[in-house]
Amino acid sequence: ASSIMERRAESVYAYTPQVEHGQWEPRNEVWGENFPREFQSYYKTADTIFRSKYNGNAMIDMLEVDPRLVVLWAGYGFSKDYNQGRGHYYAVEDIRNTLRTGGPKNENDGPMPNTCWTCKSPDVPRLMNEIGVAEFYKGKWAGKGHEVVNPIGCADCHDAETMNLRISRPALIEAFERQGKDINKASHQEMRSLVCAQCHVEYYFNKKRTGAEGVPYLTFPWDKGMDVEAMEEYYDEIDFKDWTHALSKAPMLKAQHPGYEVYLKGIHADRGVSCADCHMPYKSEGGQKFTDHHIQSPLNNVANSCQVCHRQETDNLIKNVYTRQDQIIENRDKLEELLVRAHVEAKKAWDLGATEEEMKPVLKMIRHAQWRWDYAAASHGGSFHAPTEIGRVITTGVERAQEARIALVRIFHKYGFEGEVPYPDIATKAKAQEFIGLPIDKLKKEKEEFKKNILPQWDKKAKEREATYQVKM
Amino acid sequence: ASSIMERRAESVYAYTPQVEHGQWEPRNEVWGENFPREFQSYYKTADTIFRSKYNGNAMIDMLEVDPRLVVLWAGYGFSKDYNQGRGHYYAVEDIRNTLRTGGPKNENDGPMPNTCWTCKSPDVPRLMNEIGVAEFYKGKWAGKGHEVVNPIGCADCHDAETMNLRISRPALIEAFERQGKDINKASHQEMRSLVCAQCHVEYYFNKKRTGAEGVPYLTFPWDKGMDVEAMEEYYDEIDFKDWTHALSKAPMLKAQHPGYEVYLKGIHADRGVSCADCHMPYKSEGGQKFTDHHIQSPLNNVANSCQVCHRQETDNLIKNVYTRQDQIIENRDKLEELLVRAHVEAKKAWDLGATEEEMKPVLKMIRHAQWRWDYAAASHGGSFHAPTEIGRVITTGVERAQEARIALVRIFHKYGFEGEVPYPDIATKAKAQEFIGLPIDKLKKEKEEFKKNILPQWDKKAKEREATYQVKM
Amino acid sequence: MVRLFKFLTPPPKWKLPVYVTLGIFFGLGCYVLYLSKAASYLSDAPETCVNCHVMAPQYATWNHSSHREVATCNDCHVPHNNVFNKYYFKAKDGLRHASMFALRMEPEVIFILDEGKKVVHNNCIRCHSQQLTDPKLAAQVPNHAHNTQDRVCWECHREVPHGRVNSLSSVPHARVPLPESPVPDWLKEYMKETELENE
Ligand code: HEC
Ligand code: HEC
Ligand code: HEC
Ligand code: HEC
Ligand code: HEC
Ligand code: HEC
Ligand code: HEC
Ligand code: HEC
Ligand code: HEC
Ligand code: HEC
Ligand code: HEC
Ligand code: HEC
Ligand code: HEC
Ligand code: HEC
Ligand SMILES: [Ca+2]
Ligand SMILES: [Ca+2]
Repeated sequence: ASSIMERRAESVYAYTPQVEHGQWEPRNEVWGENFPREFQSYYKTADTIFRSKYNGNAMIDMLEVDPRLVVLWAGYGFSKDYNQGRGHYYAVEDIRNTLRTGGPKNENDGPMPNTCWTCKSPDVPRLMNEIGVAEFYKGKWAGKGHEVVNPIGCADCHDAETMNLRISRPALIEAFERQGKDINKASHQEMRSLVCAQCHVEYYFNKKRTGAEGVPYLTFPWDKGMDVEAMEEYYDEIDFKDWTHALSKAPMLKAQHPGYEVYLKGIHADRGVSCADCHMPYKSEGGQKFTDHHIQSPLNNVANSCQVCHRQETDNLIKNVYTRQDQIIENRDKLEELLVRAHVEAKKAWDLGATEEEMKPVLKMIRHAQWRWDYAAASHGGSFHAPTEIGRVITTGVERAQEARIALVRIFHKYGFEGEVPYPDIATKAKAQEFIGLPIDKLKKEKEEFKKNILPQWDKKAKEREATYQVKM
Repeated sequence: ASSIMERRAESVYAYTPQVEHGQWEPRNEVWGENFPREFQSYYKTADTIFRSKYNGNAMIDMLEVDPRLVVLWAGYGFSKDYNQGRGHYYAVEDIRNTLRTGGPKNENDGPMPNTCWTCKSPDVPRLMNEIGVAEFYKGKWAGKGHEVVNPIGCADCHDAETMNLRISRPALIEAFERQGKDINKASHQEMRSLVCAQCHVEYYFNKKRTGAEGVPYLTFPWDKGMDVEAMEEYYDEIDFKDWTHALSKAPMLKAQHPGYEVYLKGIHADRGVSCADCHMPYKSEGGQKFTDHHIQSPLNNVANSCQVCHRQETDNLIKNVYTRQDQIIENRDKLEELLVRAHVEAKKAWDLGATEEEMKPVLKMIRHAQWRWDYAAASHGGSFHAPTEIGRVITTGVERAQEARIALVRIFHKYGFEGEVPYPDIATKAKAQEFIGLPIDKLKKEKEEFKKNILPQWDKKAKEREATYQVKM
Repeated sequence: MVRLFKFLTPPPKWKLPVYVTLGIFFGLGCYVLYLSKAASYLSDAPETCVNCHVMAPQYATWNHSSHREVATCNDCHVPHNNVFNKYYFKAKDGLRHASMFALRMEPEVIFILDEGKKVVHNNCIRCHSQQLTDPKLAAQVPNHAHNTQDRVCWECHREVPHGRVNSLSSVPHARVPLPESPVPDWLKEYMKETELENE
């Protein structure tokens, strides 16, 4: 009887705030005092046990799983280290650990700009508010390491006073403005995806922004539209490249997690289903409904996530996802192989003495083919979010990669080369990195030193700073 | 009040069957006496007004819409004449009129075998019952023209005694048996698709069947499975080809409407939605639900077809279909262009003096690429029935077509050919047919003569035969 | 019979404690029945089902459906082939719901059980047989009824009557006649205070 009493009482239990904190409070634990259920579920993103067929919470070394990536990214940071993303809890830890950020020895050292911090922490809106946006983007990544220490959290998505969803960073707002759209007009349901679209989107660093010349200003390339062709055209028009490929010398584009863009092309977006509907489903605990902040693969939570809308068995729904992923990945793998071939064949052409002029159209085709591949590959979940669109994009990539290779055979012909360029032995990550000439041991050593010498300083400084905050933990 | 009384009177009206007819009654009008609602709606398949973006009830000359097809099918009947299918009502009329069946002058003349009649009429089960299956398949198409005159109808799908759905022809049953499945175990819901799978499937004529050697025995190539790879393997293993391509000399496969196979790969089949659910939805008349026998594009009847299951606006649902079709067709068109190139380039290689041995692997790639294209193209509705699968198949086709073209450039190289083979001027059907050297005027003339001389004889004979039937009209 | 009665009668020195205990259980039982508004389960009013907030989404969706005016929960969810079956099924179902609820075993997304499906399906047919069975067709087509009724109706009519979004949280702000709190105000105050003290 008492349990029935309790349960009925639960449904009317009222809320009283425990702590009052400011708008820019970066520490999730502080917000968590007021919202224990949300906080505790958020904290579960620390869990790394679940693995699905291609994704999940675990740390997955993608270069090991698929060493072709090393060759595709030769000459670029991603060939050093790339993991399948994991829980928000690890955002700061992972950017510190990745070989991509190198082993800076001081605040002006290292391969990466400060802009890299933008999507990793609620310290970012705080800092932007304190020092200004362009100032934030300025300088090396090591420069603000001691400022950015709390992993992605409450202040990234919420207004502290109302707990409404909010956009906490400029890039998305600016991109909307350039498209002539007003993000303040977004509906509540749209906001349930737009908070994610602050980070899960393709971006580039614009160094030519008026008023902030030379600063790697975080920019979303959506001015002509958000599909793969429109962004490609955008980049082509401003003659942008992320890097020059070490083998083929092609002016390359890197697609970074165009999650939101791809999602928009899918049936779920068409039907108004938001990111949060699947990745942050509602949950009831003792009569209290709240949003499950354990953001993760929905396949680890089919009951609350999919079955709200679909009455199929769990196994059936998971099979649906895997079928779509398999249908895409088979051809994505093939496209990777073709791109590896295209790069090594282009290198051969250069070696044979091909001219800039001869190579230019070929390199453009390689650029476009790999852009399309990366658009499909970098968008984790994309094979499910919009399978028909990703399938379409992969096909156009295959077509272009092969077109480049046809042109290359013609060039070989011209320079009297008869044979086929052998496919490199890149059976493992180590072999592939050796093939592209990456001094991996050196990079690892630098990283170790950085972790030993610099990281503790950052943490110490941060602790001191946070100790001065009004709200104590 | 009086209208309510009338309505109720309708539904309790006592039943007296109008006619009693036999199991093999081929005339739809006779069955229709007993089931006026079903018959009248069936008769609406005579309507040819509705056109959707790519399909619909209208007669669409596909060679005019897309003259590339002429080149892809050079040397094969389809390059003469090919229309997008229309209502069942026209099945007999259209096979009589198509240039593919030629202008036979007598019962042993003409390019097509009698097997072609199999999916066109309820006279077929009647005749098979009378003379036996192999005997039916034997001989030229003109041989049984006077026997097969009623368009697809009741006896093709129904048992006359119980009106249960039934499989009226052997090929599907045999294919199930070879796969070790018993079609009699199919559920009622499966039967609502299997009646269609008698005809809307890929097939070939097996001339090596034991006991019926030399007879073009209608066979479904499903022994290794029903997806595009499994069927390809099946054909490769028995070294089957539909024809030798007139330009490239490749041993080609023609995919014919693999509607059921493709449907099986889609989400609707996964959820147990049958062909009849969309193409023969229930309809209410006089307070009664009955099955709408106006089989057609569901886009002409979104309300009963899609909207019982989906609450979206009609326009939205139609847009969903078009989006998927567009996503596929863009790349399918590209693949066609690549295949045209491959065929003309292969011809060039032969002209340069390439050897059988050099060409063999290339031709195999062309065979496979075009098979995959055709699997996607011939399956009308496939871009909606299973968009993710069709997308996958198209990609594998593009990859292979381009691989063939790479190999061809190597061969050009060997024989000292430098340039590019120009893309033929095939802007219209007429130009394309001229390009492949088709004597179209002659074909048309033969057809006219056939229509003037032979057809009236067939109809006369058929009338005389039907006049001897017990049930009179 | 007498032996059975005797067997059930406790030995003399246990008599008192046993009767007291039984009394307590009986009393508690009544209290439970009272609290959970058990009496209301004998009625057909949909309001009874929302005695538990877990039934709120179904109430809310039904309340906005075309069936609100024509069918109560029990019209669909309880067999109507005979009176005995009706109350037997109700009791069985009700007990399961109550115990799952009390034990906090209710899942976020509730699925109708196979048994329940059959019941509902038959009720759809019960009301709609006019539209489903054409007597003329039925006379000629032996499997007519089977052919039109072998799939659950809501495989096509997916929105009838609860819509397609199924979750305890799917209608957070719907106006549902939930029971009032059985906890007196002073007790609520007390609970809050003790909770603060426990900080
Ligand atoms: C616009 C937002 C944004 C910017 C700017 C950004 N990232 Fe990320 N980053 C993300 C998102 C989103 C993910 C998760 C991607 C996924 O797995 O789907 C991620 C994942 C990561 C990871 C973990 C996975 C891995 O690759 O090993 C690292 C490390 C990382 N980013 C480093 C960086 C660096 C270095 C930069 C600067 C060059 C950077 N990020 C800039 C949004 C961003
Ligand atoms: C402030 C930037 C930011 C925002 C806002 C953001 N993400 Fe992320 N997300 C990331 C980064 C960075 C990672 C990768 C972290 C890592 O691997 O270290 C990530 C990882 C993920 C993962 C992978 C988790 C796993 O277990 O593999 C999912 C799923 C995800 N995000 C979904 C979302 C959704 C849904 C939203 C919005 C409700 C959202 N994210 C908002 C930056 C962000
Ligand atoms: C990646 C984005 C993201 C982060 C990080 C995030 N939230 Fe949320 N939060 C959401 C979304 C989306 C909702 C649903 C809002 C809605 O639909 O109105 C939500 C809802 C809430 C609500 C409203 C009640 C509920 O449960 O629906 C509270 C309270 C809340 N979050 C607290 C927090 C706290 C505390 C943290 C930090 C531990 C946090 N959130 C971090 C996205 C986020
Ligand atoms: C908020 C509602 C909602 C949620 C949550 C949801 N879906 Fe859907 N899903 C839909 C709608 C609406 C459609 C479009 C078809 C329709 O109208 O039924 C759809 C379509 C689909 C399709 C067919 C599209 C295709 O790619 O073939 C699949 C498969 C699917 N969902 C699986 C899932 C899975 C797996 C999850 C959980 C990860 C999920 N859905 C979560 C509402 C939802
Ligand atoms: C209809 C449900 C649904 C919607 C809506 C949805 N996702 Fe997903 N998402 C999934 C599924 C299913 C997967 C695949 C998970 C797997 O493979 O384990 C996934 C995968 C992901 C991943 C990789 C997860 C991992 O385990 O590393 C990220 C990141 C992600 N989604 C972000 C987003 C973002 C951002 C949005 C909105 C722009 C979004 N999703 C919208 C269902 C959904
Ligand atoms: C296994 C069944 C089957 C066999 C055997 C068959 N067809 Fe068909 N036929 C169909 C189906 C199904 C369609 C409708 C295709 C569509 O539009 O989706 C069709 C359509 C047609 C059409 C109308 C569209 C057009 O192409 O102009 C003609 C004419 C035709 N067939 C002729 C033939 C000839 C000639 C043969 C023998 C070589 C033949 N059919 C053998 C099933 C069959
Ligand atoms: C006996 C063989 C046969 C059977 C059985 C059959 N079809 Fe057809 N179907 C055809 C042929 C042949 C055509 C093309 C007729 C023409 O164009 O002359 C066709 C055309 C169609 C069309 C195109 C109509 C239009 O207006 O464009 C649709 C849709 C269709 N069939 C669906 C079905 C469905 C659904 C079933 C089962 C319920 C079915 N068919 C059963 C042979 C058959
Ligand atoms: C292409 C296949 C096909 C053809 C041709 C066909 N039917 Fe049907 N018929 C069906 C299907 C499928 C059903 C639905 C059966 C079910 O679900 O039990 C059906 C149902 C029926 C029913 C049952 C009542 C109803 O409406 O659901 C009758 C009576 C009927 N058809 C009569 C006819 C008559 C008369 C003709 C010829 C004019 C005919 N059918 C031609 C496929 C066909
Ligand atoms: C008998 C029920 C039924 C009918 C009829 C039906 N559908 Fe569906 N549809 C479904 C189901 C079930 C799904 C899978 C998603 C889900 O579980 O909601 C689905 C999925 C879809 C999807 C998402 C799959 C994709 O390719 O992205 C679209 C779009 C769709 N349907 C459109 C239509 C259209 C258009 C029609 C009419 C021609 C139609 N449906 C007829 C039940 C049906
Ligand atoms: C979920 C609904 C659905 C199911 C199930 C379905 N179809 Fe379709 N079908 C469609 C739609 C939508 C189109 C596209 C019509 C258009 O483009 O006008 C289509 C197109 C077709 C066409 C071409 C129609 C034309 O206008 O020429 C044929 C033939 C066809 N389907 C046959 C089948 C067969 C056979 C099956 C079962 C094996 C089947 N369909 C199952 C919805 C469906
Ligand atoms: C004591 C609280 C309570 C009351 C009152 C209640 N339910 Fe339930 N009901 C539940 C719980 C808890 C579940 C989930 C049990 C499960 O998942 O099997 C449930 C599940 C169900 C189900 C799905 C499972 C099944 O049995 O098929 C149906 C249908 C249902 N209830 C109908 C009703 C109807 C009708 C009424 C009013 C006569 C009602 N409920 C009253 C608590 C209740
Ligand atoms: C018109 C018939 C009808 C009425 C009236 C009706 N239901 Fe239902 N109910 C259904 C059907 C059908 C389902 C199965 C839905 C499914 O599986 O998608 C169902 C399912 C349920 C479930 C299980 C949850 C689920 O989605 O499977 C519960 C709980 C429930 N009903 C409670 C109620 C309550 C409470 C009422 C009255 C307020 C009610 N129902 C009125 C037809 C009805
Ligand atoms: C107590 C009798 C009763 C039961 C049980 C019942 N219905 Fe109804 N239903 C009706 C009446 C009366 C109407 C007409 C309502 C109106 O006109 O607004 C109706 C209307 C409908 C309609 C048309 C309106 C709409 O909402 O689309 C459908 C479809 C329907 N019912 C399906 C079902 C299904 C499916 C079930 C079982 C899950 C069911 N009914 C159970 C009495 C009932
Ligand atoms: C295969 C899909 C399918 C199934 C299963 C199905 N129906 Fe229907 N039903 C339909 C379609 C389609 C209509 C629309 C007919 C029209 O409007 O002309 C309909 C109409 C109705 C109507 C009339 C609605 C109105 O607005 O007039 C009722 C009532 C109904 N169905 C009840 C049921 C019941 C009860 C069952 C279960 C025995 C059932 N249906 C099973 C497809 C189905
Ligand atoms: Ca992951
Ligand atoms: Ca058509």
